Amino acid sequence: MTAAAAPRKAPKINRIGLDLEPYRGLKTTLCAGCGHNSISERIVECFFEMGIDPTQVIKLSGIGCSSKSPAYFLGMSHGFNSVHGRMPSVGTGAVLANKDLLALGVTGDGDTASIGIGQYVHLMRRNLPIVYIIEDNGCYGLTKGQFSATADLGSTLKTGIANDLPPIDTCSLAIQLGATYVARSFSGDKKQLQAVFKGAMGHRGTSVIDVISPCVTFNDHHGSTRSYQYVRDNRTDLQTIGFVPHFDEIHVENGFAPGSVREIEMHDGSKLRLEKLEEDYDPGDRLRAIERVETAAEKGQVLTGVFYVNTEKPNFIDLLNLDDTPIARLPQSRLRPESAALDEVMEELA
Amino acid sequence: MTAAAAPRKAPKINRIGLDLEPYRGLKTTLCAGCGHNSISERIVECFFEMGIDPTQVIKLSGIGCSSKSPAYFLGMSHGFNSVHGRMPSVGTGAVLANKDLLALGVTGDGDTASIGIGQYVHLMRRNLPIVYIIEDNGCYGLTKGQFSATADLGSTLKTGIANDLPPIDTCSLAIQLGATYVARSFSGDKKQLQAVFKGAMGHRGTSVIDVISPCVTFNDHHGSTRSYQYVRDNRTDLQTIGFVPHFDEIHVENGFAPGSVREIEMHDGSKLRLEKLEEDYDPGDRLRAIERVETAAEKGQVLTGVFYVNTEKPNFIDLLNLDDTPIARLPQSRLRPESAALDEVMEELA
Amino acid sequence: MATVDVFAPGEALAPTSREVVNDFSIQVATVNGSGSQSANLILLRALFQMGIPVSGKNLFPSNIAGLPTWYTIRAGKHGFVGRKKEIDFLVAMNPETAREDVINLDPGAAVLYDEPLNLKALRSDVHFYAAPFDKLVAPLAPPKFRKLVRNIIYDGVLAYLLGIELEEVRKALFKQFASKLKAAEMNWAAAQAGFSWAQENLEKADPFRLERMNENQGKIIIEGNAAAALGAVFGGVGVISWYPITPSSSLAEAAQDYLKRFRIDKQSGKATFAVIQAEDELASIGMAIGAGWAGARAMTTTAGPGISLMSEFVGLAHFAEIPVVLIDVQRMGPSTGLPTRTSQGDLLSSATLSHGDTMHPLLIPANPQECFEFAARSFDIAERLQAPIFVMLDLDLGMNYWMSEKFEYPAWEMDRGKVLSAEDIEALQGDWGRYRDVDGDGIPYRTLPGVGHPQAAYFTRGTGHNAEAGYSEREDDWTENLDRLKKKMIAARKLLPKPVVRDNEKAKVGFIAAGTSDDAVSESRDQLARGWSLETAYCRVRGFPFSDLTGEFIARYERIYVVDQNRDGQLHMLLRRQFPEFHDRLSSICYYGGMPLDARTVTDAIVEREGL
Amino acid sequence: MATVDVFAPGEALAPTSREVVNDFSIQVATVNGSGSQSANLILLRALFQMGIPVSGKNLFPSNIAGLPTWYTIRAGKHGFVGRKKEIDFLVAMNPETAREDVINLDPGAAVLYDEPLNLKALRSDVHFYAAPFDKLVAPLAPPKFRKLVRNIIYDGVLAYLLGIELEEVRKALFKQFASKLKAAEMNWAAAQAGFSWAQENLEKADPFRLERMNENQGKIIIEGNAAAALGAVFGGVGVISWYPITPSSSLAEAAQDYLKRFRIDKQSGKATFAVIQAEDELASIGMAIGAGWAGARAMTTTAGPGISLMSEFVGLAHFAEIPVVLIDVQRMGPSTGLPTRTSQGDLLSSATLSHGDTMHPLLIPANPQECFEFAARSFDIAERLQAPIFVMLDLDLGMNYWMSEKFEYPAWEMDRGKVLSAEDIEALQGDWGRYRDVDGDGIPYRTLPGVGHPQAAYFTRGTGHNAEAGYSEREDDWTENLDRLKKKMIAARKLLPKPVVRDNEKAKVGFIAAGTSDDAVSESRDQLARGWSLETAYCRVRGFPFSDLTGEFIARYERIYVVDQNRDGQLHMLLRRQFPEFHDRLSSICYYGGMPLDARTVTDAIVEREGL
Ligand SMILES: Cc1ncc(C[n+]2csc(CCOP(=O)(O)OP(=O)(O)O)c2C)c(N)n1
Ligand SMILES: Cc1ncc(C[n+]2csc(CCOP(=O)(O)OP(=O)(O)O)c2C)c(N)n1
Ligand code: SF4
Ligand code: SF4
Ligand SMILES: [Mg+2]
Ligand SMILES: [Mg+2]
Repeated sequence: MTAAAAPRKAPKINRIGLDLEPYRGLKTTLCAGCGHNSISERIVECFFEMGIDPTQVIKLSGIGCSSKSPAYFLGMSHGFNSVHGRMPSVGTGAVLANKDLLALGVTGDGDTASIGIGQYVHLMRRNLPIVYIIEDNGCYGLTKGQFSATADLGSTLKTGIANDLPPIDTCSLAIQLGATYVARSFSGDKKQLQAVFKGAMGHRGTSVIDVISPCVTFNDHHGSTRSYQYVRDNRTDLQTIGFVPHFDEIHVENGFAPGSVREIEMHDGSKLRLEKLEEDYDPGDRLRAIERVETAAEKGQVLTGVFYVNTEKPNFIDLLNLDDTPIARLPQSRLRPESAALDEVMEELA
Repeated sequence: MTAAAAPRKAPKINRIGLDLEPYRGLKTTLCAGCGHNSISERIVECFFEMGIDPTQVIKLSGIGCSSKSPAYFLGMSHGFNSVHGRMPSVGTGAVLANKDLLALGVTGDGDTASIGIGQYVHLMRRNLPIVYIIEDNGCYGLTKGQFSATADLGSTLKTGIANDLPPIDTCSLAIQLGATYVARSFSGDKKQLQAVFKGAMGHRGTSVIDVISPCVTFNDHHGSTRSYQYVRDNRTDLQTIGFVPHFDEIHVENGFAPGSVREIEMHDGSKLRLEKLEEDYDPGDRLRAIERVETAAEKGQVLTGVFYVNTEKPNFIDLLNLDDTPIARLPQSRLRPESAALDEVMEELA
Repeated sequence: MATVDVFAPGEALAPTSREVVNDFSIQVATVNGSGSQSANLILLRALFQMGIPVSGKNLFPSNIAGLPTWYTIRAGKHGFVGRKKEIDFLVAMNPETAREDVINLDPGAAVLYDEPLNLKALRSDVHFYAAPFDKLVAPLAPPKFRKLVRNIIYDGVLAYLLGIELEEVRKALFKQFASKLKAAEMNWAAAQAGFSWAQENLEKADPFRLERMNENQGKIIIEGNAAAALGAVFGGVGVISWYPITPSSSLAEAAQDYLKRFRIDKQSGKATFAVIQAEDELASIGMAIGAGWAGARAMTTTAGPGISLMSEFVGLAHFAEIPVVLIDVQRMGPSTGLPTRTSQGDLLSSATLSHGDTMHPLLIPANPQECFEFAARSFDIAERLQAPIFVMLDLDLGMNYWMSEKFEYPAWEMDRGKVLSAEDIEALQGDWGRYRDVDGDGIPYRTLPGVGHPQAAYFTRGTGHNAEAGYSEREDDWTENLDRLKKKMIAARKLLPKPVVRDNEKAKVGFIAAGTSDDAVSESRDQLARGWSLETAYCRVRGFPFSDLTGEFIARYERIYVVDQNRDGQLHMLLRRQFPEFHDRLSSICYYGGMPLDARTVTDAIVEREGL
Repeated sequence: MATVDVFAPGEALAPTSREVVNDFSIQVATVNGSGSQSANLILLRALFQMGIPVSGKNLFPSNIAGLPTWYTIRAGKHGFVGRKKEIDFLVAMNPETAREDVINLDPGAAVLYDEPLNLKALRSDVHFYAAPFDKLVAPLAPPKFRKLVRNIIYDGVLAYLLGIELEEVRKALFKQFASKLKAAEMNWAAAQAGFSWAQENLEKADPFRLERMNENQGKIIIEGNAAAALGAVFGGVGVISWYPITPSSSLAEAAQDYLKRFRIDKQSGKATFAVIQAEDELASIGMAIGAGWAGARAMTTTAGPGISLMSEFVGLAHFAEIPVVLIDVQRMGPSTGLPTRTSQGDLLSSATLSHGDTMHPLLIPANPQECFEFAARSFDIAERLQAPIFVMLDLDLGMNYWMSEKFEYPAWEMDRGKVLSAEDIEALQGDWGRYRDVDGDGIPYRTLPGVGHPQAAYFTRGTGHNAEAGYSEREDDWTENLDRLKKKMIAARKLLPKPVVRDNEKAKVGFIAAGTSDDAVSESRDQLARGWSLETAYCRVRGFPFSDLTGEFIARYERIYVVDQNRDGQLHMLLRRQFPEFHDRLSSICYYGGMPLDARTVTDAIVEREGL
């Protein structure tokens, strides 16, 4: 059993004066070595390092090993482990009720792409401000390893049976349908994961991060395309990703070759620094992004990086033009119209 | 009220000796002028002209004006008007039970892209042999005109309210997810519709045909992108489409400019003849197809044509390696193993 | 087995001297999509303005245009305006149904028909009036408007035949076409033309007549859906997530309209609400639950198929104790059933929706006032109980026009339930448990996300948990939690509206009914008392689980008839479940034909069962 | 309030001379994912092979690895092998739970534990044996296998302490590791090492002992899920569409394995079945319905949350009259609840699933034989009735190991129901109606798509229809159809398995129970007769709607206790609904802690209620 442990070199106190403890959760009950545990650790670190008030975060999930993990980080945040595949709607409702909260959805590939693909598709369309992390192991961990809808063609179960249906690529779907921050990463890559998560935390729109997260118990064998080994052997990085937090203008995390870096300013003022590894890749070009992701899938590449960012598009809360005070905090006087209003209607109907 | 009427010049008796009558259905109860009625007429004609035995066809639908329409064609075929948005699963089960039947799904954009998008996505992955026609009016006809998930950005309701969520493009989704015959057409274009339908009828895999089909009652006004007028003004054809039925090798429907025509042989031996209007468009190139469809959407073009065809990919029935006799027709002797089999198991467990 | 005196069928008809004033039914048979709705509403309003108790019920097909539709107006001088089984005055405009419509009339009825239909030949025991609508409409409107204007002509003809004051027709008409003055003028001309033509060409022979009364002072006319929508708005709803489905769509749409009108800040233009058309019912209930969890007053609207789809999520809300309101406008099931017919068929499935042991409170309004009040109160109850609450309308109540007293402004303080603030948590020094039964009523305390105290957070889940909201598979945690939930639901009774009890010292027989059965039962009691000297008592339940008062009512009467608008006697079943000791007093009367329940159906059943 | 005689707590313990032979419980407390499952199954099999009636129940957490798990073996020489509430012999391998496990023991129990846990100090009134498992395992296996092999050692130690024949351990072990000979050898060495070590180091002090009997001739050991899977295979299932969910997944997976083995043509390699893992439960039931409609024997498997999700579709199948089988392996709800705990909590929701008036037949097996038979028969019943049929297993039955008689080969002809062939249609000259009640039993005739006759087609829909399957909104069509459906469901009783009735002339008290309550009730009857001289009768219902025989049983006894494994007494409710006249005879005993029901819980309740 691994607790969602602290990073070694993290400063003791963050910019809002908290130490790491408030960012931790309960001891994990996932298998030792499960990729999901590493992701939990990164979440703890990122929220701590960004100095986000954990009481202003909500954690949302469906059902699965991955969906259990919110219990293992951010113990000071309200959490909602809902029903299988339908977390997007619960998250949408919660954000509508209180738009000031940072919504963090953590779910599995089965939860998202099998039972949940309908709600996922519609979530993308709305560009709801939410950080949506898919802990993608290509299988149903909690029900003992059956294929999920992200399993690759030809990938095998422990029994040797091969998957014969094409996978759903949650990233290309997200880009196509309207999400505005879309990335893929790997549970084993601490640095990339941190940068990608932090970028998402500063984005006010739908962020999808598909994290390849091997299931050591059911899907880490030879023949699986979601094993640690397979990812290491087939990984292709689109960019080297750096991150400059909004509260730390000077600090530059990476020495980038001048000119090859693209800097994207997120809604919170932080900057995502993408050092291009593929010459002309432009994360602002929706169609190119889809094409690149789909090509990778066809070639069996595990492509990681920030595929698409659009900080211009209005999010769902913008579209609704909500009052500055979150609905959940409005007092009776603002929720119940005056009696004159009722009189007016009664008059019309008389 | 318009009955699903016969084409004027159709021959009286088709190649299996039937006249048009057995292909007709009940009198329509849809609004006069509804695009769906035209589609019903085309279905009647195509099945008649192709000489398909209507008793070997099943008609499947969800709920909506469009989903009612199977009552108005092919009266000799068994029909199943199921529940809202979940026709794909019903169709899948029916085809599994009897793989020899030609499955014709007729549904709406609300049925498919709103409530039904989850089942739609998974249907595409399976490449189940089915002809899936979306009667796409961008709204919910039967519940009085609300936006569906295919409504274009900025398209307005009769009340003037504009849609502010991006549409789901059912065609690019279908191509991306594994469908093997994907086209878009227009209820008002008799010739194109016939060719596209007939091509699908000869294909043994998932055929998706998104037919723009204006709702005259709720979505045919100025400001709507699904009105007859808008389609006429913004339509772009990818190809001119001809069709040579498998039983009629000599007959060539169109005089094509030599060299510019691509001929695709369908599973039933019929040939789809695509006269390219866009120079280098290749309906076999999955990624190009997605890109072209998405580009059209961005430009506000109503792009019609056969976007993608793949006659090589195994369909779901192939993958299951089913017995030649459909499951539904197997006698008891083939369904119940011998008693020796039970003895064997009992022995193991003793 | 009719219970009202009728002519012997087929008997020829002489002009009658017997007058029937202000207590009969008018049915207009047309085709949907033909614009007859306006003409019918004008008629309804004109009667209303004349001070006559009245209701209007639309019987429409589940399609958009071209199929038969019947609009029925019931005038009821004694205040009984429930559906009358017999049609007294038929306006036959639809060639497709005219024959059958006429044949189904009782002798003595009257028919106004479109001349070419030539209905007169069909029988000799009803009064016929033929009007040449096409001829009349031609000079009144250019061809493209004629279809609509044509219908207004029958308003004019009826005004003459029935004695509707033309001035009231005019007022109603201009109200109807308020935003389209041109159309109003054209239609007013049509009404007048109908009237004049009738005056000159028809001779009144039937007994039906309307005359001014003074019953409608201070009253309004409204559909139950609009009333419930208003209730939600004045109840402080924050998030509505819904998916279109007949007969509930107009509720969400009306709510959205009222919210836009009253809940957008005049200065900033910003909204204190969100109305979301979700992609389906699983999403709409999920959004409402998420919003309720995060502290907004949240609701969803739907009908039977949606209730079924929401089943898993409602179990979650019940078990994780999340306030949320579901308004179910019931239509005829099972399955897609008859989407445009009314029923009370979801009582049972709603009361115990979802797998496992569950129970959900129901509020069952019977009229627009209760729609308004119960919708508003449902949020208080949901937040107090931290549970899903069902408001059970039906198509008859929701989509038809009802007279009503004006709604009273909700003067009560909203009850936001047991919510701990940051100060509360501080005072408790963090020693609180999300699912502890502190007050002994089974209702725990909750915190809202974002409240900001470091000890405020808890983890919400549909899996087993202990009093501290910690995950638990322990036998004792589980059973204690389930016991508390049961206790809470029993406590719910006190929060629900009490039954309306009409005791009767002379009675041995009592009725129990709910919702829209009220009109029919009330009128039936009158019929039974006057026609058969049978005195009855009546208890109209308005909430489930039932109040103890309902049990006491049952104890007071020997034989209780439970009236249900469903096949299996669902209200009867729920009553027997809660009051098993009275099982042999409770018998069941079920109507499930999809029409609004009428008094005669109830009376016939009682007459038979009581051997009268 | 224990009902078995026990030591006074805390009393010190002397080696006992009282012997308890072949009637006690052994519990092994480990951690899941640690491979203890093999060791436990070997133990179970060894006892089975010794001819001792036995059962094995796994209590596991809802996660994959690292959390506490308890495996309980019950030996019952009188044939009662239901769960025993008290643990007699504990094997304490899990440091996390060892303290609590030991504290919860009754005095006189015995404990074998891992030496470093040092449990001996905890109390003096139980027998302790410490074994140094780490030390013992070291020479037996290389480090990476030690975790697994370690567990087999306790098998050896127990063999010595309890008198399990080592040869039977060997046989069981080699059967368990049949495909891995190397592993078998290594583990066999471990078992022997445990035995030898115990022989040399432990002194037997507790009273529990096993000895050979001759009760298991011709019997098998199997989980209910595997039995039901076999039933489906031999019942001729054609299409299985399912979605993984505990505790039903292993049913679908077992069915797939058996189908691959027995239903693929040896020559062609082609399959006479399709098993589809669907994307969710809405899809899995939809596929099954589509397949049933098109003529295949179709089923889906699920648990509570899936039942809720299937609600709308099941209403469609009911109303459109489509044969389909749903196997619900019940787990503890509501909501996600306790996925790895057993319950009978879906009886009510399944029986009336979906909105509107519905009713669905349930089959409720109590043992593997019935799992097999009912699963096979369910297709006959579904096709005969043209309706969804529920087979209600539960986690205890489905996932635990049960002894059983060998299954009888289904010799009966499959009943494919009222299906018209092309010849039939020809003979009728096309004069048939899909929903006509030709035979007066409410069951209509259907045709299968593709049958090929030009007059065979009909249109299936969830909307209102007449006897000819034409769309209809008519009141009379609707009510006639609903009446016929009700008639059909009443007719269903005859097709369902009859109750198993154990009359008792000396008894005034009777039990009614269903499913896995059987073991506990049977043993409780024995306890009551022997301990309190209370004679009881017993009716085990096996189908809903209930047989008339059940009503007659109720009529014969004064007081009937209905035993339910849910909070709200769902079986009790359904019985009261069908037999309201007997409501005051029926009282309810509910257990809902999630463990398999045990006899003592039932006995305690009866002793209290009967004032014994
Ligand atoms: C409605 C419903 N159906 C099925 C299940 C059973 N179930 C629990 S977790 C799970 C799959 C989880 O897979 P994934 O989301 O990939 O998470 P992982 O365990 O792999 O992290 C399933 C099918 C359920 N809980 N609810
Ligand atoms: C579960 C469920 N939800 C809602 C409805 C109501 N409903 C009927 S048709 C329809 C929309 C149909 O839209 P579309 O599929 O686009 O068909 P169209 O009428 O436009 O042809 C809806 C929401 C329903 N029948 N069932
Ligand atoms: S089963 Fe797989 S996904 Fe689940 S906790 Fe273990 S390793 Fe992780
Ligand atoms: S409402 Fe629209 S979609 Fe429906 S029948 Fe009329 S025109 Fe067609
Ligand atoms: Mg997974
Ligand atoms: Mg539509």
